[in-house]
Amino acid sequence: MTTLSLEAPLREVSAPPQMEIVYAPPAALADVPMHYCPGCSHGAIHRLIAEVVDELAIRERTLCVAPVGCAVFAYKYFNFDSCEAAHGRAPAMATGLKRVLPDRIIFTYQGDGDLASIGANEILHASLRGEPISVIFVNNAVYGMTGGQMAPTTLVGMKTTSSPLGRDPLTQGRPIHITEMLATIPGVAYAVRRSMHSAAEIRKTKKAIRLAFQAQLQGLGLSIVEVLAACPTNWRLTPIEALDFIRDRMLPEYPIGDFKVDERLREKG
Amino acid sequence: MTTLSLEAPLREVSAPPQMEIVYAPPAALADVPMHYCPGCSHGAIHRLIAEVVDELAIRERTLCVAPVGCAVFAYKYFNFDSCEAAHGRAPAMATGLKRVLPDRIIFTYQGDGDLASIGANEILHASLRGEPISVIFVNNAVYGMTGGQMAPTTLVGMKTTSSPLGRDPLTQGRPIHITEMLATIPGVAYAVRRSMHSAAEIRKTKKAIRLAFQAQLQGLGLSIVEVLAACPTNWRLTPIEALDFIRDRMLPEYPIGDFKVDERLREKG
Amino acid sequence: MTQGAVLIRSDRCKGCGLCIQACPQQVLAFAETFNARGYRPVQLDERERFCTGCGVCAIVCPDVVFTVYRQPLRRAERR
Amino acid sequence: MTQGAVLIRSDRCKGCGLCIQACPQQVLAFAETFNARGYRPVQLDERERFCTGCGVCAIVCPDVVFTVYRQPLRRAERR
Amino acid sequence: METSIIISGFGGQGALFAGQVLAHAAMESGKEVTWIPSYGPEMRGGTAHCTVVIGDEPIGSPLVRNPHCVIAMNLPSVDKYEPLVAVGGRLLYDSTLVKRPLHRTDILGVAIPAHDIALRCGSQQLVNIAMLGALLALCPLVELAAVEQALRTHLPDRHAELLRPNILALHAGAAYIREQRIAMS
Amino acid sequence: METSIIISGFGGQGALFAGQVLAHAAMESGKEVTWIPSYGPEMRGGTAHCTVVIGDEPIGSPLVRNPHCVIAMNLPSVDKYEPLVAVGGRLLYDSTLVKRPLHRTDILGVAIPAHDIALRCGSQQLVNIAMLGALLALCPLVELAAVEQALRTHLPDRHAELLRPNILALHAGAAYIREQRIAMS
Amino acid sequence: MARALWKGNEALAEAAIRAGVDAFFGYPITPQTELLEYMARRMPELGRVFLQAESEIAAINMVYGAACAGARAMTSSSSPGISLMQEGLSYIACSEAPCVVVDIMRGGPGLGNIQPSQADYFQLTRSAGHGDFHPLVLAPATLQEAVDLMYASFDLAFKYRTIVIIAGDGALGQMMEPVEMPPMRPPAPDRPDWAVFGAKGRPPRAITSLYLDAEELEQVNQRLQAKLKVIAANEQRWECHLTEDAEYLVVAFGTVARIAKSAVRAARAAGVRAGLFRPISLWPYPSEALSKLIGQMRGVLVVEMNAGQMLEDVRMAVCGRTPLRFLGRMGGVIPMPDEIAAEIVHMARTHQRGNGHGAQRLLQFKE
Amino acid sequence: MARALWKGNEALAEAAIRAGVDAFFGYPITPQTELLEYMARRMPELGRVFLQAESEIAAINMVYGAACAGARAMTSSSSPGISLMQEGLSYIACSEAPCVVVDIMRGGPGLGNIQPSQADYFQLTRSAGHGDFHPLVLAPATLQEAVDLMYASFDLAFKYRTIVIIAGDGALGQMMEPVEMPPMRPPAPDRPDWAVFGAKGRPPRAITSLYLDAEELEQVNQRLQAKLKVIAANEQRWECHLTEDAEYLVVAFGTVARIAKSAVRAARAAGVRAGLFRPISLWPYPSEALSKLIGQMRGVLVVEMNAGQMLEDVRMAVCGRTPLRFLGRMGGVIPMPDEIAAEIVHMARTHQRGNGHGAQRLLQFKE
Ligand SMILES: Cc1ncc(C[n+]2csc(CCOP(=O)(O)OP(=O)(O)O)c2C)c(N)n1
Ligand SMILES: Cc1ncc(C[n+]2csc(CCOP(=O)(O)OP(=O)(O)O)c2C)c(N)n1
Ligand code: SF4
Ligand code: SF4
Ligand code: SF4
Ligand code: SF4
Ligand code: SF4
Ligand code: SF4
Ligand SMILES: [Mg+2]
Ligand SMILES: [Mg+2]
Repeated sequence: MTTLSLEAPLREVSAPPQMEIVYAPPAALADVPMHYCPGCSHGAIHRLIAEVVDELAIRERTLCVAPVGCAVFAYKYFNFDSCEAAHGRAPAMATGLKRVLPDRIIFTYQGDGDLASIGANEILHASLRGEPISVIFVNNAVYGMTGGQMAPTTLVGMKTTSSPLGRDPLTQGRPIHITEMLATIPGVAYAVRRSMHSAAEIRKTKKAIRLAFQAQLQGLGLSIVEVLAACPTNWRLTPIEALDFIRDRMLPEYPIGDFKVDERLREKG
Repeated sequence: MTTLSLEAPLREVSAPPQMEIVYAPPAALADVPMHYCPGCSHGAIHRLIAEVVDELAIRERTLCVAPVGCAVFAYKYFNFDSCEAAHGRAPAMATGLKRVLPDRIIFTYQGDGDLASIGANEILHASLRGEPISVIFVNNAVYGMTGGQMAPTTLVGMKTTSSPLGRDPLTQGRPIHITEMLATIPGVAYAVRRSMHSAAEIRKTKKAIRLAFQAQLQGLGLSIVEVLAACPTNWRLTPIEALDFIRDRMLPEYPIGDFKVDERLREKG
Repeated sequence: MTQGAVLIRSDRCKGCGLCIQACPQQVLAFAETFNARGYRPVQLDERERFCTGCGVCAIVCPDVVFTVYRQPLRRAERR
Repeated sequence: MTQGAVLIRSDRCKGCGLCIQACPQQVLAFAETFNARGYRPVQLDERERFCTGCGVCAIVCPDVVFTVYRQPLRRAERR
Repeated sequence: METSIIISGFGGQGALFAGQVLAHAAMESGKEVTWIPSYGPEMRGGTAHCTVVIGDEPIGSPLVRNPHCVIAMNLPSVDKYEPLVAVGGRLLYDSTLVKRPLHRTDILGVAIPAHDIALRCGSQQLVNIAMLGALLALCPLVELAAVEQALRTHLPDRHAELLRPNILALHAGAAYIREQRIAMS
Repeated sequence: METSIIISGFGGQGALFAGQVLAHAAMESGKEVTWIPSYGPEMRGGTAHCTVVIGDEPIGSPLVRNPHCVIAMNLPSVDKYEPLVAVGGRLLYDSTLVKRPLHRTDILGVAIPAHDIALRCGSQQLVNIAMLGALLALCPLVELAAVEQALRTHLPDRHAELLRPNILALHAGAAYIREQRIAMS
Repeated sequence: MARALWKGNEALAEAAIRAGVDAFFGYPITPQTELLEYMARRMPELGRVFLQAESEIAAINMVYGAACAGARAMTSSSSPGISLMQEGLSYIACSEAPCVVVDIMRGGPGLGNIQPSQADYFQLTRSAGHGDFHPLVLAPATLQEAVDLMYASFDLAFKYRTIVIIAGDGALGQMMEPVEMPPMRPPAPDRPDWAVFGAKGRPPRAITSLYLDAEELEQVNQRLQAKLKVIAANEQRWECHLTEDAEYLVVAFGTVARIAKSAVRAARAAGVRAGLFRPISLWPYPSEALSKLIGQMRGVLVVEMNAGQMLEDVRMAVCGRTPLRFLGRMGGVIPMPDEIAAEIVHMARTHQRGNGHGAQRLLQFKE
Repeated sequence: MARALWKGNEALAEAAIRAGVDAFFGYPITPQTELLEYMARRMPELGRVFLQAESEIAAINMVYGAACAGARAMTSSSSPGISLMQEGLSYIACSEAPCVVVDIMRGGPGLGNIQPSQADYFQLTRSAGHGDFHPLVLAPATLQEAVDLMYASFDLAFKYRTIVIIAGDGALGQMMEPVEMPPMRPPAPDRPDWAVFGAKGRPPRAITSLYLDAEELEQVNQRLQAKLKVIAANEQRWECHLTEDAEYLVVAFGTVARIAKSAVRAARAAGVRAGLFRPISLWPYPSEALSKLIGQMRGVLVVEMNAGQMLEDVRMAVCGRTPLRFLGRMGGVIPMPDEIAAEIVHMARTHQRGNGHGAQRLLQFKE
C-alpha cells in the first residue's frame, strides 16, 4: 500500500485513501534533510521539540537559541525564529532575548560540552536568576562536533579521543550531574532527565519537553530537560549498539528522573 | 605593665619580663600594614591562614593564588610565594600550578564575586576534577573592591549600589549557595562554612582552614572553606554592627556547617 | 488488528536501522539499493500488510522519514 | 586569675573597636589622639591590670595589632 | 585663565564633596569648570583628593601637576602638595592637625585652625567647608553666595540638618581669613 | 613539475586513506609531497576528499583548483570534479556506481568497475585502493611496490587482515588499466 | 535644557537613556562602575531592562541576544572586561546585530591599575575580536561630546547594523563637567525587519554567524567590508584646533587631546605656531583630513596614553612626508600640558637648528 | 632523523614535546583539535602534564599558573578560542611568564567556519589583549618550518620571558608533509630565578600584573617596551625568494606564501620578474628588510587570507614609494596559484602601460 519512493517531494503525496494520518512530520520542523550521522539522537530530539511547539500552538512566538555543537544548524531545521549563540553562551543570549521579549517562548538547545563545560557558568546563573527560559540539554557524553573528545559528562573509563586510556577520575574527575545540581536552585522550576534509547523513553522525553515549555508559559522559572542521547559515530558503535550503550552504561550513571517539578506545574492537555 | 606606644618598630620590643608569649603575629604573615578598611574581615582571615601555615610548617612550600577583589594585595601580606590571578580564574591558575608542582600546597583566596559570579565555572570544574587545592572563599555578600555592588551571594532585599531597591529575587535571583553545591561533587573532600562574627567562630574558622590544608596534604581532593566576612564599608555599618549583620542576617541564609568531610580526614594535632 | 501504512521518504533515510529494530510487527527492512546520499534506505518488506500504524517507527526515526496512517478505528477491516 | 599583658602596635590599629567589644575583661579603650594614619588607636585603659592574656583581642583584631603575654601558669601570682 | 585647586585629606573628611560644591558654585556662576577625584580600590582609610579647575574658556586639562591652590586637611597632604603648588600659589592647611612649618617661601602658606572653626560651628565634619570658605576669602573664584546655593542644592537629603552648620562654617572660614587680613594677591 | 591528485568519495569509502598511502609512497620514493583532506563538522555521511600533490621540488600550494588527476568514487564526486580537472588531465571513476557518461572531451575519462574489482579481491572496502592502482597504472607517479610498502606500514593494526586484499586490489586495479591498454600519456 | 554638572560615567548613562536604550547588561569594573550603578537606579524606574550579568562574557552575550530581538542594547566595561568580550563582539559583528559598548580604559596590561589609559586603541580599532571587522569607535574629549556621541550612537549602530564603541578613559569616566543633556527620545519604533522576535505572519528568520561554506562566508565578509567602506566614507570625525597657520601639529585623541589643547596654547605663547588635530572617530580614522594638513607642517607630535598605537595610523597618513615625534605616557600616567608644550617647543627648536629630518622618524617614549 | 609524513597539528605537538614542553592545557576546537588529541596520548606516556580544560579561558589561566612555576607550558586553539584568551594573555604578558600558544586560524568573524584563514593577524600582532604588549608571532609556511619554529619557541619564550605564538591556519594544521623531527631534548634544567614554587631558602616572590601606582605601572611598561625593542632588533625573520632581480614583489606569509611561491614561478614563466618576500616573524615585523627591497620594485602585491591586515605593515614599510596592490580572500577561501599569478601579471601589465602611480594605493578585494 505504501511504496518506496526514491526521490521526489514526498510531502506532497496525498494520504492513502480512507486512511487517517496518525503521524506526520510536525509543521514546526522545516522540511529539509538534517546533516546528522545515522542514528544520531539530535534529529529525533528536534522533532520532539517541533511536535511540542505545534501542540502548544506557539510556533509564531517561539525562539530557539542554539550554540555550537553538532546541532549548530538547528536553525535550519526549525520552522521558527532562531539565534546562534557562541559556545556555551546560549543561556546568556536567551536571557538577553527573554528580557526584551518577555512574552515569547525562548529555549536553548545545548550539548553537554557546551552546557556543562565551557558554558556551565551561564546556565548556573540563568538558573539562579530563575530566568524563565527552557533548556534542552543533550547529553551524549562527548564533544560530538569536534570529533569525540571527553566531555564533563563522559563516563569513568570511557575512551575518547582526548582520554585515549579511558577517563581517569584521578586526573580528569568524575562525570558531572548538572541537572541534579541545578535542581537545588530555587530559580529552577523543572529539572528532569530523560533518554532516547527506546520508543517508550522517547515518548516520555517529549512529555518532559512539553512540561518544560509549560513551565515557561506559566512563568515559573527556568526549566531544563536533560536528554541522554546517542552519538554512534564518536562512540564507535552502530546506531543500535548506541541505544544499548545508553541503557546499559549511561543510565547507571545518569538515572532518569524528576529532580525538581514545581508544584504549580500541571500538565495541561 | 604594657605601654601604649604610638610609633616605633614594636616588633622589636622585648617581651615583658617573666611572661610568655601566648599570641604573636604569625611568621607566615609579612610585617606590613594591610590596606583593608577598619573592621574588614580580610585581615583576620589572612592571619588565620598564616597561623595555620606556621603550625603545619609548610611556609616554604605554600603558594597563594589570589585574584582581584579587596584582597588583591594578599601577596604583599603573606610571607610565602604567591600569584595574582585574573578575576575569577584562581582555580584554573592554581590547577596549572598544582599540576606542575604536585607536592606544593596551593590555595586560592577568593571573594564571593570572584568565585561565585565570574569564576563559578573555574571552581566548579576544579571541584569536578578533584583538584587537590584548598579554597578560602570569603563571602561578604558584595563586591567589596568595586564599591559594593550586588554579588550572587547578596541577601534578598539587601540594598547595594547595583540593587538600589534591594535585591529582587524575581529579576535578580536568590542567593547562591556555592559551598553546599560543591559539596555534592565527588572530587570535593572538604566543604564547610564558617563565620568571622565572634572570637569563638573565628577559632572554628581557623580549625576549618587547617583541615582544608590537611585535606590537601593528604591528597584527598579539593577543599573549600566558605567564610562569612564583614564588609562594614559597603554594608554602610560600623564594624561592630557588621558583626551583628553577619549573625542576624547572613547566618539564617548561610548556616554554618560541614557539608562534606572526607572520612579519611582526621585532624592531626 | 488495525490496518496501518507508512510513507517512507527514502531520500531522507540514513539506514540507521533504528526503525527496523523497533517495529513491533517487524515489517521493515533495508532496501538492496542505495539512495542518492549513499545510504541503504528502509522499506516495507513483504510482510507490510501487518503494519498496524502504531507509529513506533516514526517515534524512533531520527530523520523524520515516516508518515504513518491508520484505517479509521472501528471502520477498519482486515483485508 | 592569670595575669596577662598585651603589646599594642598602635600604628597598625584602625580603630574598628572590635577588640574593645570582644575583650572579656573590658580593659581596652580608644585613645584620645590619632595615629599617623588618622585613626584613634586602641589602648589599655586604667583597668589594664585585669588583662588575663586570654588572647581574644588578638583573635578578633583584623589588623594584627596585638601580641599577648601571660604570666607562666602556676608561677603566676597576683601582684 | 584657568585656576586649579586641589583639596586633599583623609577619606571621610569630605575633600571630594568640598570640591564638588566649589565646582557647582563655579558652574552656576557661569564659569567653565572640571572636577576630578582621585579614585582607588581602598574604600576608606587612605587619603582622598580632588582637582577642580575653573576658567572662562572650556577647560583643557582637568588634572594639573602644579595647582594654584591647595587645601590640605592633614599632614600627608601637606607633605605631598607643598612641593607641587605653583610658584606664587596658595597652600591652606589645617593648623589644628598639622604642626610643622612650611618650607617653601615662594608660595603663600596659610595656617587655618579649621578643626577649631569646625567644632565651633557644630561638628568636626565641617573642616572641609570651613577651609573652602577660607580659600574663597583668599581667592575670590566664586561668590560665597553661590557656594551657599550649591550647598543647599547638593547636600544629600540625609544630611539636611547639616546645611546650616555648613553655611556657618563656610562663612566662619572666610571670616577667619578676613580677620587675619591675609593679603589677597 | 607538480602533479596533483584529488581522491573523492562518500565518507567511509577510504578516500583520505588512499591519499595518505599515495603520499607515503611518494615520500619514500624520494619525492616531495603534500596531502590535505577536506574536513568538516559532519562526522559521517557527507562526501570526503583529499588532495595529494607530488613533485620534485618542495610543494607550493597543497591545494589546487584544477587537479591533474581525480579519482571519483561516487556520482557527486564526478559531478563536482569533472568540470575542474585540468585540460589533458585524468578522471577515474567507479563505473559500478556512476552510470552517466562524461561530458568533457579534453580530459581522459576512465571508467573503472572498481566495485566489482574490489568485490573480487574480497571486500567492497577495497574500491579506494583498486582505483589508486588504476591511477598509478595510468600515471606512473610512484612504483606499485612503494605503495605496497606504504600499505604494509600504515594499514592500522586492527585491519591487519585486510593487508593482503589491499595489495591484491592495488594490482587488480592496475591490471585492469593495462588490460584495457588505455594510453599512458 | 540648562547645563548641569555631571560625572562622566553617569552622563554617559543618562545620555544612553535619553537616546532610548532598551536594555543594559553589565558587570562592575573600575573606573566604569558608576555607569552600571546609574543604570541600576534609572532603568527599572523607566520600565526598561537593567541586568547585572555574572561576567563580561555573559553581559556581551546578553547584549547579543537583546540586539538580535531588535532592541537598543548596550554594555559598558573597562579594559580587562573588554578583552573578555572579544569573542562575543566578533559574533555580533558577523551577525550585524547593532549594539553600543562603552570602554572606559584603564592602565594595563593585565590587571594593571585603574588609572586612565588609551592602551586599548588597537584592541578597539584593529581587532575587537577574531576575524575581519571594525567597530565604529568614537572617542570624546569632553563630557558634552561624550553625551552627544552616546546620544548618536544607537542611530549609528542601527543605521549600519554595527557595533559602536564609545572609547573613554578613567579620567573621562570619573570627572565632572557641565553638560547640557539632550531631550528624552520617544521609544523606538517598530522592530527592524531583520530582527528575530517570533515568526508571526512571516517566514522564520535566523541570526547566525555560521557559514560553513568558504565561498558563502567570503560573501558575508565582502558584504561586511563593503559596509565598512561606506562607514569609512561617511563617518570620519575630527576636530582641528588652531591649525590654519600651524607649522607644528599635535595629534591626540580623547582626554589627551583636551590636555594638548592647553599645551598648544602654551606653545603658541612660547612663539611656536602649534595646532591640534583631534580624531574623534578612531575607526574610521580621519586619515585624509590629517593627510591634507600634513603638507603645511614642519613636524608632527603624536601624544597618547600608550606606547604608540594611534601612531600607526598617523604614520600611514603622514607617509614619511614630515618628521614624526611621539610622546607616550603609560600605566595610567596622564601627560600634563607643560610636558606636551615642552615637547612641541623642543620639536620646533630641534627643527630650527636646520636639522633636516626628511622621512626620518623620531620615536620617543618618555623614559 | 629520517623524514616522515606528519599531519600539521600532530607535528606541532610532537615538536613541542621534543622541545621539552612540561604541561599542555587545551580545549577542543576545529581545525586544531588533533594537536590536543596527540598531546592527550603522548604527554601522559612521558609522565608530563596533559589536561583538557573546561574552556579556553581556563586553559590559558592554567598555562599562566604552570608558567609562573617556571614550567614550559603551552596551549593551542583556533580563532574564537584565542579571542577568549585575550584577558589571560594580557595578564601573562604583564607578568612576563613565558609560554607558547598555537593559533590554527579559521574563517571568521564569529563562528564563521573551520576553513583556513589569516584574519587574526591584527589580534595576534597588535592586540592579543588589552594594554601595550606584543607576543612574538611566528608564521610557518611548511610543516618542517612549523616544527622548527615550535622547537625553538620555548627557548625564545624563556629567553625574553614572553608569549610566543605559532600562527598557522587550518591548511597547515590539517595537511600532511614530510618532516624531519628534531631530537628529544633532555628535561629542563633548574627552575628560573623569577619563578614561584615555594619560598624555600629565599625571600617570598609574587608574580603579579597589579601596579596600582601609575608611575610604577609606567615603569613596568617601559621595561616591557624596552624588552620589545630588543626582541624587535633580534628576532625579525623572513625569507626572500627570487628577489635578487625582481621588479614585482609579492608579500605573503604562512600558507599563502607557499602558494605564492608557485605563483611567482608561474609569473616568471609568463615573463614577469616576480619575487616573494615572506615574513616569518609577524611580530616583530621584518620592516627594514622589506623596506630595503622596495627600492628596486615597480610594484608590490600583498596577498592574505583576510581583508588586508598585514597590508598595514607593508604600507608602513613601503611608505608610498611603490604602488601597492592587495589580493585578499576571506572566509576560508584559499587563493590559488593561478589567481595570484594572474594578479602579478596584471600588475606588471598595468604598469607597463606607463600609468605612473606614485604614492597612489590600489587596494582591491576579490569582489
Ligand atoms: C570558543 C569555542 N571553543 C571551541 C569550539 C569548538 N567546538 C564546537 S562544538 C564543541 C563542543 C561540542 O560538544 P557538545 O556541546 O557536547 O555538542 P555535541 O556536538 O556533542 O552535540 C566545541 C568544543 C568553538 N566553536 N568555540
Ligand atoms: C574581568 C574583570 N572584571 C571586573 C573586574 C573588577 N573587579 C575587581 S574585584 C571585583 C569583585 C570583587 O568582589 P569579591 O570577589 O566579592 O571580593 P571582595 O572585594 O568583596 O573581597 C570586580 C568586579 C576585574 N578586575 N576584572
Ligand atoms: S558526531 Fe555524534 S552527535 Fe554529532 S551528528 Fe554524529 S552522531 Fe550526532
Ligand atoms: S570594601 Fe569591604 S571587603 Fe573591601 S577592604 Fe573595605 S571592608 Fe574589606
Ligand atoms: S507503524 Fe508500527 S508496525 Fe507500521 S512500520 Fe511503523 S513501527 Fe512497524
Ligand atoms: S530510523 Fe529512519 S533513518 Fe533510520 S533506518 Fe529507519 S527510516 Fe531510515
Ligand atoms: S588578652 Fe584578653 S583580657 Fe587582655 S586585653 Fe586581650 S582580650 Fe582583653
Ligand atoms: S581590633 Fe585591632 S584594629 Fe580594631 S580597634 Fe582593636 S586593635 Fe585596633
Ligand atoms: Mg555532546
Ligand atoms: Mg565580596
